[in-house]
Amino acid sequence: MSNSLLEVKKVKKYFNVGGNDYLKAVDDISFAINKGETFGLVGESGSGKSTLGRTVVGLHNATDGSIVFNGKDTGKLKGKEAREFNRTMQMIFQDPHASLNPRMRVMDIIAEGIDAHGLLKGKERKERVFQLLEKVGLRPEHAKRYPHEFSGGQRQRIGIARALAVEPEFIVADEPISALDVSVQAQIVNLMEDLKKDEGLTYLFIAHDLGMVKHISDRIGVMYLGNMMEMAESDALFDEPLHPYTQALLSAIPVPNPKEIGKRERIVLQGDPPSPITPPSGCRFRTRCPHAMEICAEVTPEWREARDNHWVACHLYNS
Amino acid sequence: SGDEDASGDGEVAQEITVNASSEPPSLDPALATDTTSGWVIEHVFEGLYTKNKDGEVVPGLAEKMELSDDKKVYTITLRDAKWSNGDPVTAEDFEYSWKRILNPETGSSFAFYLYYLKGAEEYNKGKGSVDDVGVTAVDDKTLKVELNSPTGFFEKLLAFWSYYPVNKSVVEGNKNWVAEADTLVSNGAYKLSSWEHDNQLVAEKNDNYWDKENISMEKITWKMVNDATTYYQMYKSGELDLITSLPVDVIPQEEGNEDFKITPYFGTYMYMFNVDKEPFTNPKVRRAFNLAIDRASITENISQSGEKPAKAFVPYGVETPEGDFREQKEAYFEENVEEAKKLLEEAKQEEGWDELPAVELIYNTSENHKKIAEGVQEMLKQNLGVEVTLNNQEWKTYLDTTDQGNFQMARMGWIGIYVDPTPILDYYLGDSPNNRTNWVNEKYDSLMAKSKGIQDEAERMKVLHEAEDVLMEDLPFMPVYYYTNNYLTSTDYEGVVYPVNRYPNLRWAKKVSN
Amino acid sequence: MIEQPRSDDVLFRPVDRSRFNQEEIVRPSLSQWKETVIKILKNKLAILGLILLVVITLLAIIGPHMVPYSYSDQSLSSKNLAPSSEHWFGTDSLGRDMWARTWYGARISLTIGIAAALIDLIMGLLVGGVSGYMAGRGKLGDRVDSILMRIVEILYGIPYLLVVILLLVVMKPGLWTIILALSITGWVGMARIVRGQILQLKEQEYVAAAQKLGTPHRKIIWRHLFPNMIGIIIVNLTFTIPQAIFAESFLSFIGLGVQAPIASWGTMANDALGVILTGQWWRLFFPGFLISLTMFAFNVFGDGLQDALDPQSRD
Amino acid sequence: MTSLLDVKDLEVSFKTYGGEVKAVRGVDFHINQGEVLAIVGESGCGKSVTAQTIMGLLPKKVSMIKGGNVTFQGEEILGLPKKKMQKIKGSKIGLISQDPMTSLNPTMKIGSQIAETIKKHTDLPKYQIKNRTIELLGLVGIPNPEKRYSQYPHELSGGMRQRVLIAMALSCEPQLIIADEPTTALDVTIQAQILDLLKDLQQRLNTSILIITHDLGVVAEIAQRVSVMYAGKVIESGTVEEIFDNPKHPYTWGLLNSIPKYTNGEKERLVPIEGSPPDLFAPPAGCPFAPRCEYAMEICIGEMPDAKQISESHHAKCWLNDPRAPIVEGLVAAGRNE
Amino acid sequence: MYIIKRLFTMLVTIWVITTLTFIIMHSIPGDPFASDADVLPEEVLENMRAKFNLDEPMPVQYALYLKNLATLDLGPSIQSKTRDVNTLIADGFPASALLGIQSLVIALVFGLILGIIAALNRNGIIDYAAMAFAIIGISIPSFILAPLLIKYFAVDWGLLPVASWGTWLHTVLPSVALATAPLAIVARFMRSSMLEVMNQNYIKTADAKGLSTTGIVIKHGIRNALIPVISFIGPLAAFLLTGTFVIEKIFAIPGIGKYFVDSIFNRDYPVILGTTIFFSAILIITLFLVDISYRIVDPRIKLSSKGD
Ligand SMILES: Nc1ncnc2c1ncn2[C@@H]1O[C@H](COP(=O)(O)OP(=O)(O)OP(=O)(O)O)[C@@H](O)[C@H]1O
Ligand SMILES: Nc1ncnc2c1ncn2[C@@H]1O[C@H](COP(=O)(O)OP(=O)(O)OP(=O)(O)O)[C@@H](O)[C@H]1O
Ligand SMILES: [Mg+2]
Ligand SMILES: [Mg+2]
Repeated sequence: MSNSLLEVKKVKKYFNVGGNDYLKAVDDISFAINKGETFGLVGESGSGKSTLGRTVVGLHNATDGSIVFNGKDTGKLKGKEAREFNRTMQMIFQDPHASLNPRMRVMDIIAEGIDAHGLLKGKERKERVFQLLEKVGLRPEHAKRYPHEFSGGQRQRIGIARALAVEPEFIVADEPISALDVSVQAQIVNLMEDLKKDEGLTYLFIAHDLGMVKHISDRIGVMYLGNMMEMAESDALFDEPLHPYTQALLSAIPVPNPKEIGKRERIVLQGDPPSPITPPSGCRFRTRCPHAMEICAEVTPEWREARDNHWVACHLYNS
Repeated sequence: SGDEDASGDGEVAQEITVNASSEPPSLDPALATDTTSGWVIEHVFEGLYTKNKDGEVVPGLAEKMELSDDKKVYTITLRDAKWSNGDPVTAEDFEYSWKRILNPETGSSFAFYLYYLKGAEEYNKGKGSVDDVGVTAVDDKTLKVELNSPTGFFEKLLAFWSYYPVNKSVVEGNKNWVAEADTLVSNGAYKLSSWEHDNQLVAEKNDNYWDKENISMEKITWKMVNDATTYYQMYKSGELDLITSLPVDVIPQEEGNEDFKITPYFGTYMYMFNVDKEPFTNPKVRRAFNLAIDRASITENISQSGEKPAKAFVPYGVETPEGDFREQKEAYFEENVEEAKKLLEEAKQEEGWDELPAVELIYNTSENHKKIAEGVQEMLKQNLGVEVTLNNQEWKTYLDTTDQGNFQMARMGWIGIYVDPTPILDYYLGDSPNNRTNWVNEKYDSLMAKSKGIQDEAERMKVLHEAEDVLMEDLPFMPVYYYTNNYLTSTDYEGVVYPVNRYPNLRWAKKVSN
Repeated sequence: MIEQPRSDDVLFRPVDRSRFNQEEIVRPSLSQWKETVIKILKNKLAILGLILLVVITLLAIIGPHMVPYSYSDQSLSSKNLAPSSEHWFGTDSLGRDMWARTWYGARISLTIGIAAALIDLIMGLLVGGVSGYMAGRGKLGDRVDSILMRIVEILYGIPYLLVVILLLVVMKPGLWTIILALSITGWVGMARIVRGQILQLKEQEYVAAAQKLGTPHRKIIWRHLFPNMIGIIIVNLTFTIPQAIFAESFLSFIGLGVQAPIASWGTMANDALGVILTGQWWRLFFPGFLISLTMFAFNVFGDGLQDALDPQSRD
Repeated sequence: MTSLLDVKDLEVSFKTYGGEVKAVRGVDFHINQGEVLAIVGESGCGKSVTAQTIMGLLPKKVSMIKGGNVTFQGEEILGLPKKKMQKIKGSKIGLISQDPMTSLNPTMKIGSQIAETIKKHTDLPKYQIKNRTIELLGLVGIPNPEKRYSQYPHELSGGMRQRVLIAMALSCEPQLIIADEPTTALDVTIQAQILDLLKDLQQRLNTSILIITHDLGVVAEIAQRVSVMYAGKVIESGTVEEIFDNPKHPYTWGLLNSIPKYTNGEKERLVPIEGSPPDLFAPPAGCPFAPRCEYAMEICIGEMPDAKQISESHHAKCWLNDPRAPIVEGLVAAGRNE
Repeated sequence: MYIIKRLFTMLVTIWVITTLTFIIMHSIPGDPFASDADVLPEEVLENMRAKFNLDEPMPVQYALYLKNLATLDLGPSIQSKTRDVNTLIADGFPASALLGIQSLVIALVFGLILGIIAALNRNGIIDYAAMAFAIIGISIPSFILAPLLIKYFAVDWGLLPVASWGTWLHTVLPSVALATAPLAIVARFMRSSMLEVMNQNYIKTADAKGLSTTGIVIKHGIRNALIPVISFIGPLAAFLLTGTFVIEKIFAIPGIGKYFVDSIFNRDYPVILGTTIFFSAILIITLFLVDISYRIVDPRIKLSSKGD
C-alpha cells in the first residue's frame, strides 16, 4: 500500500476504569486510507469510533500499535514535523458545544489554526474567516458572536469551519453533520466533496446516518465493540453486506417515507450489547448474532478478504 | 476580679493573678537568666539570704554565718528547713547545687556569678577540678564557703537565685524535674501546683516553708500574656490583678489613678556614638548633639512613662554615704541650642567639612524606639539643621550590627544588674564587650579599676564620680532618660512590694476586698 | 418546474432577485475590548470603583501638598488632635499632620500593593499555568509539574522571616527591597490556585481542539485557559493588595521597610493600634479606612471586569 | 381531543450587545394527548429555544419572552411560580436536551444524575431508585448498566451520553416528552431501539412526544404530525403523510429534496437549498424564506403570509397557496428510496 | 506505588527545606546567646555552645542534626531551657490545632454559604453585603481585628473572656479573628467560581429535572465550583493548624504559632528547624490531600500521565 496516506496498524486503546479493569475501546484495528479517499466509519454507538478517530489524530496515545501518516509514525514526530502534522490532519469534534471555548469569539475560534501556524494576518485572516463562515452556511456577522449564542447546528458548522481553516490534507470528521438539518447537511457534504475533488482532501468520516455515509464514502468500515467487523467499498457494502451485524445495521435505516414504514423487514438484534471491559470470547458479536455457531465462541474470526476488496471478520465466510 | 469566690466564712480568698508576660524559660536556679523566671524562682525557692519587705538582705536559710578573719571563708549553719516534698534541706544540697551550676556541662550562663568562690572560675572554664571549688558541706547543717578574695557584698550575692539550692536527689533522679509542676521540688514560700506551659503557672503557699506564718498570699497565678494591649484589657476586665509595662498610649490616661504606680528602674536609655565614624570622631559634634535635643519633651510627650531626663550616665537610686549618687551631680551639661550650633560650626571648621557628613541613626525595632528616634531626628533637624536618617533592625541583627561597629549613632539601653554605679559605668570600659562606641580612655579605665579595690564606700563613690566625669567630658554617647517601671495593681490588694529592678514580690500582699 | 400565472396582480409576479442582495449587516459589531470597555462603563459600581481609584491616586500625588505641613513635621504640643479645620485628619502622637501622612503613605502603599499584584500576576500565572498545564502531559510534563510544585512547597516551607532577615543583610532597606521581599513568596498562593484551575479547565474539549489545531502550549494557556479563570484571578489579585500593604509593615519591623518618618498605611495602622484603648480613633481610622476603600474600589472594579469579560452576561 | 400542550404565538428574544436577536417569532403548535409531533426545520430556526421556553430554561438575564402562551394540561405555564413549575419539570414534562456532553454534570456519576430525578419526584426507597436507574440504563441500550451507573460522563461515548439524557427524561414516565434531537448520536440499531421505546411509552402510557429532529426517517418512523419551522416561525404543519406527500411550502420541498438518494454507481450531487437563512437579528418583514425561494414573488418581500388552511390538519404559510399565485408544479416529495 | 513515590518525594522536599533553612539560619547575623543583659565571658559562652553542639564545624552540626532527626528527635531548645523541641510541639500543637480546625470550619462553612448566596444574588443586595463583609474582613488585619473584638466582646460587653486558654469560651474570639480573612476570601472565590458554574449547560439540565434552586446549587453547583477553594484552603490549613503568631500572641494562646517567629528572633536554632520541619510536613501532607481532592471533586482531572 504505497499510496495510502494513513495507515492504522494494530491499534489498541484501552481505558483504565478503576483498579485493573481496562475498557477496550479500540482493540487491534488495522486499515489504511488512500489519498483523496473518504473512508466512512459506522458502527454501534460506543463501539470506539470516536476513540479511534481521536487516536488517529493524536488526542489519545494508542495503548498499542502505530499510526503512520504520510509514511511517518505519528507517535514519533518531533518539533516541526509534529507541528506540521497538527496542521495537515484535522479533527471535527463530535461535541460541538464543548469543543468551542465559551470566551472566544467565533472569529478567533475559526482563525485559531490560522494563527497557530501563522498562515494569514490582519485583513486576509478576517476575509478568510468570513469566507469559511459562508461556506458552511453561516454569516460573516456571526464572527463577532460567542459560541453560546448559537444553535446546536450552527456550532457544529463553526467546528467544521475551524478544521477547514488550516487547509488540512486529512480530516477526521466525527459525526460532523449530525445536528444539521438535511438541507444544510447537503450543503456541507457538497463542500466536503468539492474540497476532496479540488484539493485532494482525505476524510475519515464517522457517522450514523448511513444514507449520508453511503453517499460520501468510497469505502466503509463497520465497527462493533472495539473491533472492525467489515470493510468494503461503499456500494458493495450496501448491496451485499456480509457480516450479520452489518446486515442488521442496514436493515434498521429509517426511511423518510411514512408509507414504507413497516414494509421493510428489520433485523432486530437480540440481547444486550456486551461490556467492552469483558468482551465475549471469540467473535464479539456472537452473543447477539442470529447466525452464531459454536466456533464463534471459541475462535476469534480472522480478518480476511472474503470478496475482492471486501474484508470481513466472520466465521460464516471461512471457506 | 479574676480569682475564685471568697471562701465560705466570708473571708476574702488570698489569691492574686498577675502577668508574667511569657513562659519562664527555666525555673531551674542554675539555668534561669531572665527576670520572668527569676520572679517565679524567688517565690518558690529560697537561698541562704533573702530580701525582706524593705528590700534589705536578710538571712533566709542561713541561721548563722561566720566569717573568717581574712574575710575569705564563710561557715554557714542552715536552719531547719524542708523541701516541698518533705526532704530536709541540707548543706549537701547547697554544695551539689553550686557545683552543678559551675559544671561546664550544665552550660549555665550565670555561672560567672559564682566566680567569687575559690576555684570556681577555673572549674567552670574547664581548667580546674570540681574538688577545688570552695564549697563543702561539712555536715548536714554546715556549709563551708571559700572565696578568692574578700567580697563585701557576698550576702547580697547569696540572695541571688544563682546561689539557690536544688534538691540533689530529685535533680539526680529526673533530668526533667524542672519542667513540670508535679516534679519540681522547691524550698521557698510557695510550691508549684500547676503549670500549663505558655498559659499559666500556679503557685500555692508551701506548708513546709519555715517562715510560712509571715506569708499572707495563699495562691499566685502567673498568666503568660505577651501582648500589652491584651494584658491591659485583661486587667481592665478583671482577669488580671497586676500588670506591668503598660501600653505607652494608655499611660497618660492612667496617670493619677489610684492603681497606677511608677517606680524608677535602674537603667539609662541612650544613643551610642561610634567615635571612629565621622562625624562623631569629633567630640564637639557629640557634644553638640547632646545639647541639641530636648529630653524633657521626649519624656513628657513621647515616652510618657514618668522617666527622668538623663544628663549623666548613672541613674538615680544609688545610696551612698553622702546621699543619692546622682543627686550629688545631676547634670553634666545643659541643653542649649545656640551653643550646640556653635559647637557644630567649630567642629566643621576643625575637620574641614563643608557639610556635616551624613548621619544615620539606627535603633532596634519597637514602636517606642521608633517614636523617640523620630523625635530626636526632628529635634536635630530643627535645632541643628542636621538631616539624620533613621534605620531600624530586628533585635539580634541589631546587636550584631552594632557589635561590628557598623553604625554612627545607635540606640541602646543599659540596666544595672544591681544598684551600684559600677555595673553601669563598666559599660564604657575600653575592653568591655558591651562598649560598641570604640571609645577607649585609659584614665577612665584606670579610675574604674581603682574603684573596685577600694573598701571605703565614700572613697569608692568619689572615684566613680571622677570616672563619670571623664566619660561625660568625652561624651561617646548621648543619654536620653533614666528608665522607669510602671504598674497597675488592683486596689483590692495591699502590701505588694516593688523592689528596684525586680518584679513585685507578692508574698506579703493581702487581698482586702473583692 | 413550470409556473403558471393565475392572476395579474403585480404582487404575485416573480421578484426581482437583486433586491435581496441589498439586505446587509445591520448589527453593529464591536471589537472585544471595546465591548468590554462599554460593559464596564455601563456598570455603575465599576465606574465608582474606577473613580475612587483615580481620586485616591490623585490625592496620593497632590494630597501632601494641600496642607502647610509635611508628613514629617512634628509639633509635640499639638499631638493627638482630633480632626479639625486645622488638621483635616487630626494629628498623630508626635503631632504630625495625619492628612499629609496618610496621602504620603498612600504613595508607598499603593505602589507596593500594585507591585505585589503584578508579581502575583506574572509569577503566579507563569508557575501555576505551566505547572497545571504540564501535569499529566507525559513523563516530562509530570516532572515539570512536580518540580515546580516542590519549589512552591519549599518556598512555603522555609520560614519567610528567616529569608527576610537574610535579605536585610544583603540589601539596603527601601521600596525595592520590599518589592523584592514580596516577590520571593508572594506569588505562591496564586500559583497554586491557578494550577488547580488549569488542571480542571484543561480537560475541556476545546483545549483538545486547540491542541489539535497546533496552537502552541503557551497560547493555549494564555488564550484558552486564563480567560476562563479570569474571575478567580481577579479575586485573588484584589486580596493581594491589602495583604501586601500589611506585609510592608511587617517588613518594616524587621528593618526592610521604608524608613521612619516616612509613612505607609500599614505602618500607620500598626503604630496606631494603641488607640483601641485610648479612643483617638482617627489615627487608626484613616489609614484603615483608606485601605478598605482601596480594596472596595479594586473589588467592585474587579467584579465589573469579570462581568464585562463574561460573554454570557449581558446586563 | 384535548390538547396536552398548546403553544400560541410564542415570541422569544435574546439581548445581545448588538441588539435583540428574535429567535422565536410567533410559534404556534399543539400536541394532543398520546400524540407525537415532530418539529423539523432549518438549523438555528428556534426549535431548541422553543423547547427551552416551554421548560422555562431560558437564561433569565439575557432572554425575554415577548409574547404568547404555553398551556400544559389547560394551565398556563409561562411565568408559573418556580415551585409549581418544579413539580411539572422532570415529572410531567421530560426534556431530552440537544447537547449531550455539556448537559451532563461532569463531576457526578451518571447513575446519580438519573436517580436524582426519580428521587425528586417519587417516594421510592433508595435501593429501588438505584434499581430503577439501572433498569432505565438498560432500557436505553447501555451495556453493563451496573458498571456504567458509577461512571462519569467523560468516560462515555457520545451516543451513550445521549442515552443517559434520554433515560433521565423518561425516568418519571412523564406525560410529555420534549426530545431535542434525541438520536443524532446514535447508530441506527440503537436509534430504532430508542424509537421503539418511545413508541412503546406512547402506546402504553399515552405519552405525548414533541420530537425535534433533522432525520426525516425518524419523523416518518415515529411522528403523527409534523411542524416545519423556518426563521423562528412555523411555516407548515400537517400530518406526516401530508407533509411528505403533499408539502405546500417551498422550504419543505427543499428539505425533502436535500436527502441523499440511495442510488448506486455514479453519485449525484446533493441538492441543498441555496443561500442562507436570514439573520434573526433583523428578520425581514415578509417571508423569511423569500430570498432563497425559487418562486419568490413581490408580495413575499413585504408581507408575511398567514397560515393557509389546506386540510383540516394541514396548513402552510406561503403566498403560493394564495389563489392569486401562479401554480407551481412538478414538486417531488423527495427523499424517497425508489 | 504512586503513594510510595509521593512519600519519598515528600521526604526529599522536607530534607531540602531543612537544609536550606539550616544554611540560611546560620548565615543571618545574630547569636542565640547574645542579649542586652551582659555579654558573657567567652568560656561560659563556650560551655553553652558546646551544650548545643554549636562549637562543632557547620557540616558536623548538620550531620548531627540529621542523625537526630532520623530518630524524630528535634533536639533541645536553647531558649526554653527545660523543654526540648519535641515537647514544645507536643505541648503546643493541640491548642493550635484546635483553633486552626475551628477557624477552618468557620471559614469554610460560612465562606461557602456566603459565596453561594452572593453568586445567586449576583449584583443584588446580598451580593453587595457579602462583598462589603469580605472587604472589611480582608482589609482589617487580624492584629487590628483581634483587639477590637476583645474590646467590644470581652471588655465592654463582658460576653467572653479577654484572652488566655481554658474553657471553650476562650476559643471563640480567637477562632473568629482567625477565620475572618479566610472566610472572606473563600466567599469571594466561591462567588466567582459559582457564577461561572451557573452558566453551564448541566445546570439547565438539573433545572429541567425539576430540582429546586437549592438542590441545583448543592448537588450540581458546589462541587464544580470547589476547585479554587480547595487550592486556597490547602496551604491555609497548614498555616492555621500550626498556629498563627499574631493571634496566639494577642490571645495568649499556648500554641506553637509563636515559636515560628520567636525562635527566629531568638536565633533558637533547633526550634527554628523543628518548627520548620513540623510545618513543612503538615504543609506537604495538606498539599498532597489537595491534589487528591482535586481528583475526587473532578474525576476528569489528571495529575499524572500514568493510566492516561
Ligand atoms: N443565548 C443566546 N443569545 C443570542 N442568540 C441566541 C442565544 N441562544 C440562541 N440564540 C439564537 O437563536 C436562534 C435559535 O436557536 P435554537 O437553538 O433554537 O436553534 P435550533 O432550531 O435548535 O437549531 P439547531 O437545529 O441547529 O439546534 C439561533 O439563531 C441562535 O443564534
Ligand atoms: N475517557 C474515557 N474513559 C473511559 N472510557 C472511555 C473514555 N472514553 C471513551 N470510553 C469508552 O470507550 C468506548 C468507546 O467510546 P467511543 O466514544 O469511541 O464510542 P463511539 O463509537 O464514538 O460511540 P458514539 O457513536 O456513541 O459516539 C465506550 O465504551 C466508552 O465508554
Ligand atoms: Mg463517538
Ligand atoms: Mg437545537
